[in-house]
Amino acid sequence: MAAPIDLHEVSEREREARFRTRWRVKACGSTACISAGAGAVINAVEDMVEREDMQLEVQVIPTGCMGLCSAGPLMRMMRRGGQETDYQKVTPELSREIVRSHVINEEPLPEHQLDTGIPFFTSQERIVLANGGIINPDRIESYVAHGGYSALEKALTTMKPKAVIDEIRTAGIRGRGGAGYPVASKWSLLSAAAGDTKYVVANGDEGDPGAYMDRTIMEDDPHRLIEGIAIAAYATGASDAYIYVRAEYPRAIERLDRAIRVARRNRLLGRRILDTKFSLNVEIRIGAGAFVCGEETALMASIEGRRGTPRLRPPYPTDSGLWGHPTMINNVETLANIAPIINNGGEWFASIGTAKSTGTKVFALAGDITNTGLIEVPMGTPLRDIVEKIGGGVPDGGTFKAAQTGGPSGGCIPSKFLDTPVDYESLRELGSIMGSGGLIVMDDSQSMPDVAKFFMEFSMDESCGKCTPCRAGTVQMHNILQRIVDGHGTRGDLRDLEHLCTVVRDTSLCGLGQAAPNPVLSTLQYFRSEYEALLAKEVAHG
Amino acid sequence: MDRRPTVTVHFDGVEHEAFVGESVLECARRLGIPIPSLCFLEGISVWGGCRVCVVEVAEDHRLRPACATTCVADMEIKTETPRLRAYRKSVLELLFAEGNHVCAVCVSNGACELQDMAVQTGMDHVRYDPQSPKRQIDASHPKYVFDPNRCILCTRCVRVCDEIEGAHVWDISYRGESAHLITEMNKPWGESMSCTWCGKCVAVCPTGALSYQGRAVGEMEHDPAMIKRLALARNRHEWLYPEEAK
Amino acid sequence: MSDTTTRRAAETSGRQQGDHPSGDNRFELVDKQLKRGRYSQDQLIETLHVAQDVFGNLSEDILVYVARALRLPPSMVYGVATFYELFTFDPPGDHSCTVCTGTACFVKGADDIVQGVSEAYDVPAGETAADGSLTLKTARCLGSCGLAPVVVFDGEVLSHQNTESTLELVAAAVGGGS
Amino acid sequence: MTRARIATAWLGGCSGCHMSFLDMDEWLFELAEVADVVYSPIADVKEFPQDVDVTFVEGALANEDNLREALHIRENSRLVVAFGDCAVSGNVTAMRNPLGDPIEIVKAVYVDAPDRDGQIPEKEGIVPPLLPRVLPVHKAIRVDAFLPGCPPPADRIQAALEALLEGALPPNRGEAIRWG
Repeated sequence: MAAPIDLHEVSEREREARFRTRWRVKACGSTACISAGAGAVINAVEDMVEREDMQLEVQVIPTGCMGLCSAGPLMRMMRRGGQETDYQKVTPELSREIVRSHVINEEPLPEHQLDTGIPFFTSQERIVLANGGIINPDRIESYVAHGGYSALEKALTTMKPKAVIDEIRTAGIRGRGGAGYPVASKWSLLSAAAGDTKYVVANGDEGDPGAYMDRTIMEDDPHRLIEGIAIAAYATGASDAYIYVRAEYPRAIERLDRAIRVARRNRLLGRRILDTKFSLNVEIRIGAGAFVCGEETALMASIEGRRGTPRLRPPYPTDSGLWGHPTMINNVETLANIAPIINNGGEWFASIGTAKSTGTKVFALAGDITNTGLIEVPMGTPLRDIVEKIGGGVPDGGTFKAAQTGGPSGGCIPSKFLDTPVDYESLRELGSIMGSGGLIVMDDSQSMPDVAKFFMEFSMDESCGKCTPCRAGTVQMHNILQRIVDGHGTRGDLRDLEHLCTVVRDTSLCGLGQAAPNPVLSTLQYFRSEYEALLAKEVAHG
Repeated sequence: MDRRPTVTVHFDGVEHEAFVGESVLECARRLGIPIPSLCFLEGISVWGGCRVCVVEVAEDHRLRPACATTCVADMEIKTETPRLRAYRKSVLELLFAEGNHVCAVCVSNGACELQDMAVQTGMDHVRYDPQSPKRQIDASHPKYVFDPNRCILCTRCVRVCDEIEGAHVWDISYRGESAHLITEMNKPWGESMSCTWCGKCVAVCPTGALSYQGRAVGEMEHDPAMIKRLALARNRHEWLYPEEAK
Repeated sequence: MSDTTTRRAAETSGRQQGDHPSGDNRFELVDKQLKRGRYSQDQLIETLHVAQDVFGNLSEDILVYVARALRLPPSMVYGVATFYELFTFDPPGDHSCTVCTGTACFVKGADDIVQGVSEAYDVPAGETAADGSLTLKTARCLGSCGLAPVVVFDGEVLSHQNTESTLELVAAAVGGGS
Repeated sequence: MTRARIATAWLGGCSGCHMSFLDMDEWLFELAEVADVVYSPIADVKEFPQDVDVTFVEGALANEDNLREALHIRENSRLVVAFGDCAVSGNVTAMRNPLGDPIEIVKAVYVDAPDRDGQIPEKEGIVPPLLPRVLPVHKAIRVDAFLPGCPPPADRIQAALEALLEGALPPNRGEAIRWG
């Protein structure tokens, strides 16, 4: 058996390597920037460095997401000693020009610079995304140099499993997947569960349209997830773990796969991790396109190779999960928070955010908003700060109409609630949910019944078909919404729609069905007049 | 006498004894308290999909399926409230709107659990639009007919074929509103190599979706209690069935 | 249903590679995956992924092959394969155009793009044109919401699309479009 | 006491419900004591009158005539009862719905099926155009009570009428609402 990685040594070596060259060029290689052409930019810079023999002068580092996707591809010039300059909307030609003028002539190009002093950057607090734009996701050394795996080492060598759970409890962290269940409670349940075989599952089946924080974590900081899983498994006595990833995220699968192999080679996974008695086997399982598999019992069915239909709870997974063994399912973002909590302590984490919603939350800002991208803010940040300060408000002279959170299970929050702090309870009170963190801003050109219909179509298509209200009820609600949007709806339709909302909400088997009416209920609550304005004047025939 | 340990539960405010581990539905049936149900079938696993048997439990705002809720001590169960009546009726309406249920021309007319549930839940008409799906009848089997127009996806046939007969001829394909039953690799039933012609699926079908060849309107009779008798024979080696089995 | 799906490695370690009656050696790649998964029944979805990568789509004989190898009832394999959106049963077209219809893309008019391509090439979303030239698909969310609306054409992700730009793109590869 | 004004109408149905109505036999005489049947396919009245207390509508809405008549009935009736399964649910009349566009069905029956001289029957004012989908009565007009059954047995019709004559709505619990 090979010796485990020496975290300290690797970290030192990596830090020294930083000062090997005068310049470091970091280019965002996340999916969003790659879509915008970052791959060609990275190639262009690497090419140029090689052709012009600047290897001793410049090192090119592809990194994870820097956050401001709408300004991508992003590139950061870092001079030894500190000075940093960020460039936006970089093309291959521009990248060459930047390197030439920055490195060779020492002249920055202000017209292409990105001002990192704007609130988008300064108002964030990054824990989960701390390594975004900084480390090279493909190199474990890069992660280690930024404190990676020190939390695992700390937990394994200095903490009893129970102490780890206590630290998580002190942190007060709640599940980032949507419902906000206290993480420590789940861990305690698994820890207390009987049996030798226990499983930890990382839920990376990020299905909410408009949310991509989990993908970003898996792609840009895969070791952070692995470290979180390892700590969770250690704390709960699990010996096997699965990472369930959507098939739509091939880069995440590829990077996680590599990261797992590298971690195993370095004795951070596998048998006798870091020469302790703790062993853990981690496997990736790939989804195949079913939103409902984000629901934990459906997810387990899918891991077992079956149709992803949810089953009734109880028994809860922590009593009887995968193949009947106790199983705990945590969201990817939740697990990404674990290492920092162990490193900095639960009290540090609890000091961020609000009393009941601690820590930070990552949001994917999109829609009718100036700055789109991934942001991370303390829980309880007012929605207005997110939309107006960080997001830069609605572009093109439009007016803010609503913010949609929680995807097809969430709701639309109107402008009068812009000052609401974003935390689990406040959003729920407004008829929406935190969800996985998609935050879509809509301007006054968007029709709310149309938006409700969009989400209902989603829920209808994604219903597994097991229970009657969700399978047939979503179809009926969609029909009615279609009629209303087409201008043929009647008062009776509106009444039936509202009744169906309560039927489907209260009688569906799983969270997907129970939450499917939320977009309708919340838009009816805040934008009822829009529905009424669309109703047909006369009695419709059928 | 049954000597299993018991717990005290309340059905609609009245105190009763429930066996430990017994489901709310089983207990209610034993006590003669009517709770409508469709996908539940004694002798096979619980599916919990039809949502007809929902009950209210204490302060839980969400309704619970009686078939899959285990009785625990001091549980306060409500089986009959205006809210439950309204919801059960809506679920029935959704089922009727979803398929093509034409009682007047159905083999199971008069001996249909779906029809009975409609009566029991007070469904006198369907508020929702009929989805009028286009579904092909499979009459390829020499002995049986499958009419998906009348299928409510209760999966009794799937479960009974897998769990009792061990053939697993049936399963559900696709999902959501497109979900439908298939035999083997979506082949005509008559071509199935694994079907043993045992007829259990037909016996347990709550509607006219599965029937014997050659039956005319109203001539079909099912025998869902067959599974309970089988289970008793198999698990408890009892071949002389208690009264309620028949 | 649970009994047949309990995790157990099938005792098929002695099977030979390439024993598919058709002699199609692509099945060897499927066999490799089956072996890697130790013929465990919970490997069904993984195996179907590999089979689809290899063959492009899941035809009936492939499903039967997988069912036999994993010792699963055919109806169950068919049920699982049809449950998941990403498995396709018909051969794909020469080119593929996937329009993201996630929330951000919806807000930015992705529906118009789908409708535009659909009408121009007479191909309903989710299907392949009659001449096999183009498959038009929609995706739930590609997670590139900052670049909405997003279109993926033959694997290339394209940001900030509209109907005209997408049609140009398709026309350049497929030709035509009316 | 004023005599109740009762009507029955026959839309897209087989008239079986009306046959069942006649099956009330001698009770019909009792009914005649307290009520007038002011319009019915089994009475010789051409125009649907005004001020009807209650109208029993048999049959679904299959064509434009049915629809027009239903609207007219609603305007002139205090109470409308959906009478029988076709009125309540579409029933047999609606079995064409899954087949889609009615013109395709008409073609199959009148053009493709006959050995010779197939043609689609159409004459304005005589053959009413089919509705795209057959509708149960309550999808077009407000319905006050439902009396399912194919046909509803005579005793159920009688129970419904007795309730209505008392000023109540027909029973809608238990066997009174069984379809089929």
